[in-house]
Amino acid sequence: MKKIEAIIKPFKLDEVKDAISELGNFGITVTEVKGFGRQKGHTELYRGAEYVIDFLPKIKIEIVVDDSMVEKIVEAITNAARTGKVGDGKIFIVPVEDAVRIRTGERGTEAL
Amino acid sequence: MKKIEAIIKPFKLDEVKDAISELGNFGITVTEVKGFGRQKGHTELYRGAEYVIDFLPKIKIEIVVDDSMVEKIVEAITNAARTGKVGDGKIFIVPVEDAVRIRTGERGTEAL
Amino acid sequence: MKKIEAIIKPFKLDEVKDAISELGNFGITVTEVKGFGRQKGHTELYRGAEYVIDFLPKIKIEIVVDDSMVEKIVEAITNAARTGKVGDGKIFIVPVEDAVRIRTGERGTEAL
Amino acid sequence: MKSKLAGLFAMLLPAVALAEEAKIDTGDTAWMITATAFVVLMSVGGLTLFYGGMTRSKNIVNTVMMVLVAYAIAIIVWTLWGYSLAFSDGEGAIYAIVGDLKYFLLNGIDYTQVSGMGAFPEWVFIAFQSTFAAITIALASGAVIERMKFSTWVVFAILWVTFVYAPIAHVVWGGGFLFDAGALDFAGGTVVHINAGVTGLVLALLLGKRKDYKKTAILPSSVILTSLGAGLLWFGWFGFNAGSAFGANDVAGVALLTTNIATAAGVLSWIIMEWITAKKPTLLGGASGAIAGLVAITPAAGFVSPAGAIIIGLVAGIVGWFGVFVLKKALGYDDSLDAFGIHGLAGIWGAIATGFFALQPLAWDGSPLQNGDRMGQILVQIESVIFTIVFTAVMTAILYFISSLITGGARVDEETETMGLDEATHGERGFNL
Amino acid sequence: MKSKLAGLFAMLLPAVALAEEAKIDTGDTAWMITATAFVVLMSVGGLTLFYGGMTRSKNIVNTVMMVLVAYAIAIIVWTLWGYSLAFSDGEGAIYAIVGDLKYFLLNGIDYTQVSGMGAFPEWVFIAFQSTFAAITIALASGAVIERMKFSTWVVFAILWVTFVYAPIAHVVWGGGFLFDAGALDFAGGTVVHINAGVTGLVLALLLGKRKDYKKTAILPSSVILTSLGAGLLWFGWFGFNAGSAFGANDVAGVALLTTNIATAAGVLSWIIMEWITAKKPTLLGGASGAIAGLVAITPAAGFVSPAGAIIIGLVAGIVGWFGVFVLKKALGYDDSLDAFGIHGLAGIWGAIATGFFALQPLAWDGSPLQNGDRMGQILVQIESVIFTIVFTAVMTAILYFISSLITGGARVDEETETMGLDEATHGERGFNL
Amino acid sequence: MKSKLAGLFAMLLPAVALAEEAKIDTGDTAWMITATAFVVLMSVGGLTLFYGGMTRSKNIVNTVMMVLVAYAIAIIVWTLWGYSLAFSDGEGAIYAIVGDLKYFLLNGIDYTQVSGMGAFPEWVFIAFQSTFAAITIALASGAVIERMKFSTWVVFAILWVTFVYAPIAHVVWGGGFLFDAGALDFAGGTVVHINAGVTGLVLALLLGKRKDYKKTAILPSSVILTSLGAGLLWFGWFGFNAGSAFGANDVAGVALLTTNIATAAGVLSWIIMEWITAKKPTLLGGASGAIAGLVAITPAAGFVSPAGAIIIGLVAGIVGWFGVFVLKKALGYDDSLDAFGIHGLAGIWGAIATGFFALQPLAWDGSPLQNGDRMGQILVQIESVIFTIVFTAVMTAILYFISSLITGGARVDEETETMGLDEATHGERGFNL
Ligand SMILES: Nc1ncnc2c1ncn2[C@@H]1O[C@H](COP(=O)(O)OP(=O)(O)O)[C@@H](O)[C@H]1O
Ligand SMILES: Nc1ncnc2c1ncn2[C@@H]1O[C@H](COP(=O)(O)OP(=O)(O)O)[C@@H](O)[C@H]1O
Ligand SMILES: Nc1ncnc2c1ncn2[C@@H]1O[C@H](COP(=O)(O)OP(=O)(O)O)[C@@H](O)[C@H]1O
Repeated sequence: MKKIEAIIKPFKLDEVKDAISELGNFGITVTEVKGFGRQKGHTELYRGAEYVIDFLPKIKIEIVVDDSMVEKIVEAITNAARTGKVGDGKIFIVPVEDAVRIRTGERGTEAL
Repeated sequence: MKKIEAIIKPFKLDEVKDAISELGNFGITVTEVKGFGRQKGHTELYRGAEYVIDFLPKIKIEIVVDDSMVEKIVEAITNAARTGKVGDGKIFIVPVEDAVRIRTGERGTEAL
Repeated sequence: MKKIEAIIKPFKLDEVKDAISELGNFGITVTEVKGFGRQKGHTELYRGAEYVIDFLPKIKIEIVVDDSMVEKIVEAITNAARTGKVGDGKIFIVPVEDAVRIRTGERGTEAL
Repeated sequence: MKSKLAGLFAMLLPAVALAEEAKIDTGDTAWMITATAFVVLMSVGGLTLFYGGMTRSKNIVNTVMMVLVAYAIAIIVWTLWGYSLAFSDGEGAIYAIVGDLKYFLLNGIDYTQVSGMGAFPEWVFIAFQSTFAAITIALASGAVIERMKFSTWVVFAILWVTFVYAPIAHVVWGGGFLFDAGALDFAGGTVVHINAGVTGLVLALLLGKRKDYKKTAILPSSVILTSLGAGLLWFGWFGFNAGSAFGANDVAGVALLTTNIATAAGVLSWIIMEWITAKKPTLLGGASGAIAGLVAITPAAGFVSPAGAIIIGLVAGIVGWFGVFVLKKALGYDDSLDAFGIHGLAGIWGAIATGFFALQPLAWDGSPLQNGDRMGQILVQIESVIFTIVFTAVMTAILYFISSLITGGARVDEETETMGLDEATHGERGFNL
Repeated sequence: MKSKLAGLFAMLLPAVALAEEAKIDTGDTAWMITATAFVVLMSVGGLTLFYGGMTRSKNIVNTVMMVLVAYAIAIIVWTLWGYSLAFSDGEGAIYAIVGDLKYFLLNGIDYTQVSGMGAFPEWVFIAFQSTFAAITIALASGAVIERMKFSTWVVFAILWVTFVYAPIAHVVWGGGFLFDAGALDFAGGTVVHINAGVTGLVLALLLGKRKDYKKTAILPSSVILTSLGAGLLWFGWFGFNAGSAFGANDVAGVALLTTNIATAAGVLSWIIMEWITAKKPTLLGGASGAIAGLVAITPAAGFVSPAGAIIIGLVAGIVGWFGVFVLKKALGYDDSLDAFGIHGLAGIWGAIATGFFALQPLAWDGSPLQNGDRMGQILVQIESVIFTIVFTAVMTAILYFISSLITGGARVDEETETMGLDEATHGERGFNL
Repeated sequence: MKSKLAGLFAMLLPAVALAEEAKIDTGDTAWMITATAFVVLMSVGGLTLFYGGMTRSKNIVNTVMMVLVAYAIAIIVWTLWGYSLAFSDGEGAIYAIVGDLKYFLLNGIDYTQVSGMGAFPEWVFIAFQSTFAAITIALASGAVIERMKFSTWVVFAILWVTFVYAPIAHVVWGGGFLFDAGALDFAGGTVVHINAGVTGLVLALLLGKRKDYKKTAILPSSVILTSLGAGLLWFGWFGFNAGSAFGANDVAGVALLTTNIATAAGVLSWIIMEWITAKKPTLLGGASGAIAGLVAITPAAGFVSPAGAIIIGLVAGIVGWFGVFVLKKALGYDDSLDAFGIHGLAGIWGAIATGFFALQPLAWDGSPLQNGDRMGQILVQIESVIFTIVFTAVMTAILYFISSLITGGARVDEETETMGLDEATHGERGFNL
């Protein structure tokens, strides 16, 4: 089992969700985050003082899947989230040892 | 060391926290997230247009613990967070290689 | 590749970011979280009832880096985030198997 | 009140001959129209925010809706039969308690008719009075918020304006029996505030506590909105109090000045109490102190001196603080937004303080004080307080059971309470930021 | 209107001799100054929030700015040439449609001049009327929000006040041709609300739908702010409607009472429609119902009885609900905040309902109803509605293309629309909480 | 002012005989009561939000509290001795600077007494004036927000109203020495705005900069709240300016019209400056421009033509923008919310512009302009500006050190500043959404 963690641009969320849904019924957990990277933030002028806003709003999506699905999902996310401009984001693949469905107590891939 | 990541229903947070506290003094980190899964969202009517709200508010809790505590905590969370209805959530177990307590610089299980 | 996850005090974010930037060009993802640990929350009085606020605002920062950089970054974070008081936070090191840059499709350390 | 106020009016403005054919005065009319608009704002702008900001963010929409719908219902009920029940008069014992339906839908009252209260149209008086009925029931909602069914509240509001507010307004202002005893209630300390506070308390007791009360943190969605609400209430209250002079005269000037002073005093004394006891003066305390001051000066506004206003306001802040931090804790009821703790207690304080501080030359015709009988006045004040409490408490309990019956229980189910009434009942969230 | 209103005025207050040397009356002046301030608040306090709360949080700043800047532009345009175009009169056919520039920069109007409309200074009348022009164009912005370029809007607003509002105000109020037909429009049902609604609809059609319309969830940033905005509008509308009596008289009293009643009725009927059809009465519905009630009573406010006001308000809530939930869906246009669905439809309903419910003794001089010809009145009402719709629709389309041309396209680019206009156009976010 | 205004009044309304036994006029009284309520709203509704919205969300509660408590303190101080110090008169040199305590607690002023300023009760005048004192000190808080101790502010406010505001009000309005020089200040450009601006600047310099100033992003908690605050201020300002005509007369009409025009002009010119220099017109700029326009027109409101109002407003927006974006940067002081940049600078511009644009027939009795001496008028205007700046600056510095001494330092500790004053000082957060 792996956890796929993708950091994407906020307005791409719906497209990414749809792309994943086409591959099957996966649960997804979404978090609002702020990102700092190659994409540079903008300068804000407030009451005469200038500020560089270097943290940009991003969305983190997490999906835990069976190893066999990892590449397909990575591809789906990559395609749906790409705009070609700096700041499109990253995908990280993290090992997961076990999963539990709280409602039933099921374990492992059954639980996903 | 493992990180236990649980996605639960928001109003169960206090019960889950109490259940964990009964097992000992564990640090917990909590994040507000949105979830997409078997539990279906509702339809909202706004100014005459209908929208399906498919992301539901959830709470993610993260606890890093020594391997020996994993099962007990998983059980405590499962029991406390269960309502028996779809959407109760998931628990994932992720390996952690090291931990540091910033205040003291302690490493490993000492740091938890 | 490792993911460094640090939970720190919110007002330390800028200092930590600067300390990391001095070591090189690292992408960072930041999440607002709430923490429960040794540091005790305060009591609020609202309309005559008392409440213990036990979840304190914290910031989680995540940085995925090549194995070689882990110790340096841990040290930088530890120094920058330390106040010496309870609640300074924790750093966890989690294995990461792969990374993808969405914009280019690059994989592995190239993608960071 | 008719005779009393008309008398008062004639006394103050001897130049205006009210005797033969009453005419409207443009200045008085200008002020009464303005004052009415001010009181409308108190409900639809001030109270919605004052209460909304104090509830949890999952119930803020419901809280605002409870106030808004109570206001709208009361205006319609007032137009249909409320005004008639409160202000029609006649022979027969029943008129000691309540009027009849002869002015149903304001039938028989011409738009050119000059009000018996002063030199402005009766239609303006009707509008002015309707806003009093409306804010009273809206105020009571504060006690039941976060757990009462919306449908029950709708039914209750209709019944309550009809069977509680209209009779009390009749008894105190419309020619009923307290009307003759000489009670001094300038702008509605008993009719509005004690009335709303007691209604709230009884409802809170009957409904029971919120599930989370004293268990989990119940944090106000925004004390900033609450403080804005208090600001709008403060502003609108000048219409409420100075408008109750029924003209742009020097009594209105008295009410203007004393209202502002007592409110400022209430802000300060509540904050000081918090500063002393908890080390932290809060904005919620400041806003609550303002309301306590406003409530307490309401029955006294046109009767007292600036010195009296300072005392009334200072004590009001302390009384309100006591109601919220001490009494509620001691007695253990769950009055969500302290409709009783503030409106009830500060209202009682104000009603009695009026007996102590009212100036003789300003006392209404027919009051004991007018003839210098201050002790008699104080007793009459206490009497009117007790009557209001008893009548309102009994009637509210009865109407609660009726509305509960009609709507299949008065309380939302546990899931709704947990999830929040906003999503469960209204399908909306207050904020999507 | 001059003659009409002056006549009305003389009739109502026979004591005041307007004949030889007109004098201002302090009461009338007090009310008209107050009323003007009230209408200012409608735009800069009420409408900014009512609209701002309804847009997504990424466009709330832009929405507020569109209203604010439209208001400011209209006031300056009015001062420079708008008042002159609307209210100057003379010989020649052109004056049937629009005035001339003889009062440019209010030249030639002395501050001591008494208004032809009543016993208050003409400068007060100028200020009062300027706020009507300003809120009308501000209202129209609701239809184009979240996609129109800010620069285009600025240009459009200047042109529109000049070429649409000023002529219509002239035709209906300033001595133009509808002025003589005897249409009854108490406070601006046609001039303000139908006008704004139709302008919005035409703009929405020309601009096209928002990218996200019916695709992703478009959630209001805060229905709480919207409801506060509605509360401030409700309050300010008393200045709008009762101020249109041009004095503190019994007609103002009529407008005060009917406005409040119709609004309460609108709240209730809209909520009931939602409760029946979707099981959930919403705060957005309650606030929208209030506005629908206010819009519909506007042309009728000084003419109808309380019973008429209840009916007008109840139907207005249903008509507005229908516009938003049924008509818009059926026709498929994207009127972002329902400028047409509420102001247009409820405005049309109110204009026609005025024909049905106006009381004969309150009808203006020269109206068919004055001589008992109700059918004739209804036809005149319909005629004025149709004229407004046609004139406004054609002119708006022309001005849209001109402003679009000047600013290089009227619509923001896709990236801006996605990111939100707040960051892209104004470099600000509404909230940093 | 007494003689001046009374004269003015008699001139304008010759029909009203003020000579033998003064009587109140219901129209004037209606307007003055209304105007007073408007000015109350400026502080407790408008300024709390205008300032609160501009501070960071961790200090918004504190910001609102600073305004609210300053208001409440000023009202009580005014009632106790402030009015007496400002408006009592007598023989002896001391009365050139300040009055005495003979009206302590408003002793000796009967509620029936007609004001020397116009045909309304003196108690209304007292209330009206108290709100001016209150908003002035509240305005000054904007400069010290996010770092001044709450306790120091409380002590400072008491002292400042006593030793700075009361004397200045006496000197300019209450019979003091500038009173005789013939300075034209219609509604308080010097007494209120320059006064508040200079006080703020001196406090900001003495307190030092905020730790984060120019280091980390200091983002406004909500420009939407700020814009609502500006809207409420705009509304209330009609009471401030048109109320300063002390009656519902044509001068009030002048003030009404010019105030609205100058404000609209200020909105536009500030936005245009931003658009030109930074490509992005902001809502914060629009709201700030409105306030700059309002401030600048304040001393001129009852004296100038619509054309004068447009110029005053346009320049005010530019002056305010310059103060905030250029001057503050250049000089390097940290005036948190630009109390000086807006109120100080636009106030100075308005005071001098009054000399240039005031119309001779509207000039007060005893002013140089009345006899056609415009140059003399301009010099007197400059003189009164300089006096206010010097007196206020010196006195503020002294009072700052005294309050700092009493409360053990004027600045919060670093931890509090980092954590935010809301949690540290008040134990509250502004929003729990
Ligand atoms: N090494 C990293 N660890 C964690 N998050 C990262 C890392 N690198 C990038 N990110 C996240 O991805 C986002 C996009 O990265 P950025 O460098 O701006 O552009 P790109 O992905 O196109 O190279 C960042 O804002 C940050 O949230
Ligand atoms: N594979 C997954 N990866 C990440 N998060 C998941 C996954 N499956 C479920 N979740 C999270 O758990 C929540 C509950 O899951 P859901 O399928 O609705 O119900 P249940 O857990 O009862 O089967 C989801 O809203 C989502 O946040
Ligand atoms: N075992 C843990 N797992 C996850 N988060 C933890 C854990 N222990 C601590 N934390 C996080 O670190 C924060 C600081 O921890 P705390 O025990 O208060 O102080 P300290 O780090 O100084 O020992 C907590 O608020 C919590 O968010």
